[in-house]
Amino acid sequence: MLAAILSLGGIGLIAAVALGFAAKKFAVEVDPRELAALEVLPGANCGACGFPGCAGYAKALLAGSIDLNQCPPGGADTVAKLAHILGVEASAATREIAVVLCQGDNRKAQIKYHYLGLEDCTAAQRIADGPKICPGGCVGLGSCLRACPFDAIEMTADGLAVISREKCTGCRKCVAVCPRNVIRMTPYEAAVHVLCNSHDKGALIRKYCQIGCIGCNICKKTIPDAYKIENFLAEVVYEQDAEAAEAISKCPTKCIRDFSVAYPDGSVQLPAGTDKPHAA
Amino acid sequence: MADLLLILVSAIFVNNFVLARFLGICPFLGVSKKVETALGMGMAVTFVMTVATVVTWFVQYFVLIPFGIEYLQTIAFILVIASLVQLVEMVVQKVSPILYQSLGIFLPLITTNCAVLGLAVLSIQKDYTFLEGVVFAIGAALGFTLALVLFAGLRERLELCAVPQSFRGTAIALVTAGLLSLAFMGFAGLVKG
Amino acid sequence: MSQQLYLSSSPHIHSGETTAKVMRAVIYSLLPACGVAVYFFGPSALSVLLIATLGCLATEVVCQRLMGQPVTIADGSAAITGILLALNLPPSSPWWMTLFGAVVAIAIGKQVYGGLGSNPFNPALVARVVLLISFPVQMTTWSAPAPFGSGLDLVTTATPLGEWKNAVMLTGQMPAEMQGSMMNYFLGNMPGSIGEISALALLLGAAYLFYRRILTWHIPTAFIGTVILLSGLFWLINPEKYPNPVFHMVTGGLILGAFFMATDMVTTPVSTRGMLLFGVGCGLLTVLIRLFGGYPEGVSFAILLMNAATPLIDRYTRPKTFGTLQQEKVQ
Amino acid sequence: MSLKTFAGGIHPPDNKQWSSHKAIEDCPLPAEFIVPLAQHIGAPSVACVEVGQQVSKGDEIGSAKGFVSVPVHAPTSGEVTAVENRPHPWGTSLPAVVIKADGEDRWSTELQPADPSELSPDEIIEKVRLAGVVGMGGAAFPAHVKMSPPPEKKISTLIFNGVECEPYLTADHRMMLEEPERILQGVALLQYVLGAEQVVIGIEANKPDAIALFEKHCAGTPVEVMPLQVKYPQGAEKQLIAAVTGKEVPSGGLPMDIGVAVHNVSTAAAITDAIIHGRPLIERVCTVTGPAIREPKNLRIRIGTPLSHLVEVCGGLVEEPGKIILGGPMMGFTQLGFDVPATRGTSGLLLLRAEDVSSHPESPCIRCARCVQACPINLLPTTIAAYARRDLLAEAAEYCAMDCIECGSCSYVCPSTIPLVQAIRYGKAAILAKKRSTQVS
Repeated sequence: MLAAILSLGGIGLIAAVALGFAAKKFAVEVDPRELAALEVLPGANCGACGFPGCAGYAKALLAGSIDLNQCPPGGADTVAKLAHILGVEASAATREIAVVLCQGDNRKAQIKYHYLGLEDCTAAQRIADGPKICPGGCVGLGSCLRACPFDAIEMTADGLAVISREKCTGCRKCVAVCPRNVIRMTPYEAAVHVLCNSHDKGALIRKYCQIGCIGCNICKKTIPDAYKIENFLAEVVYEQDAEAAEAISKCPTKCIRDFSVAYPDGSVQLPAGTDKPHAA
Repeated sequence: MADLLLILVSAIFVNNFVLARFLGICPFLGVSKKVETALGMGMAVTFVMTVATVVTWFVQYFVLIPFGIEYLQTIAFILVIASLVQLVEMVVQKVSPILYQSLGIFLPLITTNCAVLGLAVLSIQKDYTFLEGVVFAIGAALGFTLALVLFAGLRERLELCAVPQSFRGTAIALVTAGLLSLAFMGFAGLVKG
Repeated sequence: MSQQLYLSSSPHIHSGETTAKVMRAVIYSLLPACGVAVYFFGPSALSVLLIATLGCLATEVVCQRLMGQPVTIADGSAAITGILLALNLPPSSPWWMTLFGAVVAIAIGKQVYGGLGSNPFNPALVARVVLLISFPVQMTTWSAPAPFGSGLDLVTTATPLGEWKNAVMLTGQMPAEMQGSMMNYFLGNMPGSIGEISALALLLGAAYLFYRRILTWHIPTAFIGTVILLSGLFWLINPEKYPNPVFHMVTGGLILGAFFMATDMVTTPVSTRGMLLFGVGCGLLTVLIRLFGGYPEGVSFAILLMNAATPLIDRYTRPKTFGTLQQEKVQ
Repeated sequence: MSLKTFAGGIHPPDNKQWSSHKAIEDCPLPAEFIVPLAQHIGAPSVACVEVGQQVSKGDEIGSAKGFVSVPVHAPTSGEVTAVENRPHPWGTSLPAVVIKADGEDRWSTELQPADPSELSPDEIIEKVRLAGVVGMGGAAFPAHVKMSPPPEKKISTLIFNGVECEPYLTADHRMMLEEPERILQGVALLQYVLGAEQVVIGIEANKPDAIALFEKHCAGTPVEVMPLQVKYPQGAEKQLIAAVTGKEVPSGGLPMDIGVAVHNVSTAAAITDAIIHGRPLIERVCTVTGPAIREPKNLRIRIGTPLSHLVEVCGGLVEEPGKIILGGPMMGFTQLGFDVPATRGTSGLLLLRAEDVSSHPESPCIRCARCVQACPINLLPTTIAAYARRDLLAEAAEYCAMDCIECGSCSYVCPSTIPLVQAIRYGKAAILAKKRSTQVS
């Protein structure tokens, strides 16, 4: 018995001394705040912050000089926690989501040629500015879908990207990858959007797209505060969009949509889970 | 000499620790995403295994047996191995931060790794001499590294494959590990014992 | 006009070779071996061939349906897996074992990885090895050939390699007298798996693939060359115990393996050096397992093991990019 | 004796029989010319004429901007009717000068022939630059840049590219047959300027008549005619150098790094015009061919001629084309219509029928390694493409994506019809963009 205790204790003692020595000799300093920051980050490593993964972001935060709200997937919650860890005031981050400002799928928008080749919007865009006549519309080859780390984007059967309001975390990966700048960041609260991205004149748009904005000004006349028209393209003014939905029925080309209600005519199929009204 | 060679070949191929004895599956699955990392892990394991076998051999024959406390083998070995790995971890963190980062949490995992403990215990069970024990340890570690690197290569390739959503990650890794182990069955009977 | 205009990135012309054409050519090349098998083993070989092929096709359809993918059995790859699997089975294989093998080959060997082009291991060999380990009795029950019209029944016997291995295990010596002659082995008149028996028929098929430029010489040459060299070496050392290289060539699955299994493009290296290395590795492992291992035949295991090493081989045998050789010399 | 060539490459059917026997015809002038200001690699030129201005043939209408740039000249006499964005062969709308021909086709009086023996190399280079001479093989790299290597890079070997490895095209072939003197005068000028000891004209063995003719002309001169094995892409600069000298241009380097310069035979002819006749580059030979054109021809065209005019001159269309390709089928660019003009790089106009367009759907890579064997740069095209498509740019770069010359051999042989070149091109663009953005930040 005694031998057992002694020998085990002896081994333990030797090990302890060796470890203690090594802990001193090979000590590496790690800022505890960095580990804490890494813990509160979502760990999706999506890169939306612009740093290589969450660990990179945590390191950058510690180094200072960047804002705390660079992590869209984490949202306000994470910002608050990070602020607590780093001991600074949190700047409020409002939830933003990405919206595809186009409804011109293969049935509604005309093409100028048949594209053969890589299933990638950027690659197609390099060939005579993309197969669709419309210079601003969704190319429809799904680059955003492949870029989305959260599975929030679907392509409709007719080749149009649609982003789920609920799944989108606002990481902006799709915005970065879209060659036509047709995906925009919008406040989550704003559900009404003008779904067109072509600045062409109305007469021209009518030739190639059944559902593009022709810049007719009717929406602005109906609710002057909520809309602005620039270069023949209407846009929702997101700070003053409370009554924007009232113009929907007036739009002659049906290019204004309210994502908080289901599509009555089913003209655009939304991914499951997106067509239910959000808490308004 | 021939005996030593047989022990070596047997430990690398025929009784490969991962693919035939199914020891050390955790690091096998965890640290096999990149060939470089797998190699680093293999080195770490080789080092730990060899040193662990040496130390446990001494502990067994100079402490446990003389004092008649062989029944404490498991706990004594774990103690020794655990402190050893801690030591390795600290050294690696200091000497090569990059290797430390890529091995990540798996270094501490070797601490209580069944492969290392299993090796130490097997070596004693087989009544290996000191030299045989060391060769056995090196063979086992090389076998582990071989399996790990082969597997990492396969997984790197799988990254570029259209693996169905439901099988991505660990699922397909386990299927692949199974098939790899199946292929290693071909070595059966190569060396008796 | 613009409605029919195509635009694309260059190049705008194509060789016209398609995956389906390649696969079809491989199927044609396997037909002589199938024919010889049916001649020597009769209806049992035919039924194994049919069950394996249809089983693979059906499994592919089911898997792709389940995963909601387009069904691609028309590309012929599943049929090839089926035929190759059948060629690797004994003619006396029970129907359920063949079917099980077909399901394993396609479901676990291929579709789990994402279908054509993604599987790291040769699906037919995966199935063969699974069967060999799961049903050792059925998988090692061999029949002596009973050529069509000879009136003979199929009689259970051992393969030449098995015969040799048993003798060596028992006596440490070559059996005094092997049952068959080299010529019979070459033509296919010997017990063995359905496809491995006739080296002649297999070589015929391989010649067609060479002609179609679907096979390159690298892997088969390196594979068979290594086997001949290594087995020759052992034979020279001890001809009493080890059989001569020609015996190694014409018995067992070496020809089938070297020309049709080890050359499966999906699971082998892409560079020339890689292919040579792959072939040499296959040859080494085959001889190692045949002469010293527990199994009489090592071709399938050798190829599977080298399949596993393929990504590493690819990685370390990358061709030198144009214009980088001289730079290294300068440095 | 087997002929020299390079490693890798492919053997597509050459389809030159459509036009190789047709003598070069002068293309009648169209009523309107659209002369793009960006016709060469490097900075585009800037318009120096105004709407309404009268110009003579050979007048400068766009001036060079920077060293890697050349001026653009009026292809005929007439009135400038517009300076605006017009559809360009590169696929978008780019600035162009539109000239309404007055039918007189009168040369500018400022152009003077010169005696080359009185000119110094630097004067010749300057004249070549002012004449707007660019590489006529298709890449359109300004010739004067290639003629003025830095002093420490001595050019010892000068190679002339008479390979014309692109299927269908026969413009260079006809030039060599019909105007050997014009080419050889340029060859002599370039040799004089660069001071090269060895001069080689590489011609593929499928043009035996051109080889025989040049051997006759070059007998007794230092110029060596080298027949080469028929293989695509032998006309690519690095491959031609490898075929002729056996040397490899270093990865990321230029031919001058190993003391070699390569010029197209048509470029040599253009240099002859510029120096001896004092004429700027306003015309070139272009092959109009393909199954959809009624009468394939080799035409001497003015730069800025709309494609629709070329189609008309060649008897119109047999049927609506499925693909309109400027350049050869391996590296040419598809066009949206016939309203774009021919530029200095337009070596051919190829019209394919819809049924000739290979539109086989892509299937998974079966790792058959044909692309690896075909790649003249020894790359693993399938691996690079796979990485590029997944935006794994670091890996793609590690597999030498930037060394790809986009010759199209891999896509041509791929049995899975994977758009390998397009994927690699996409990856290259992404790698460059990333490099730029990290340099900025």
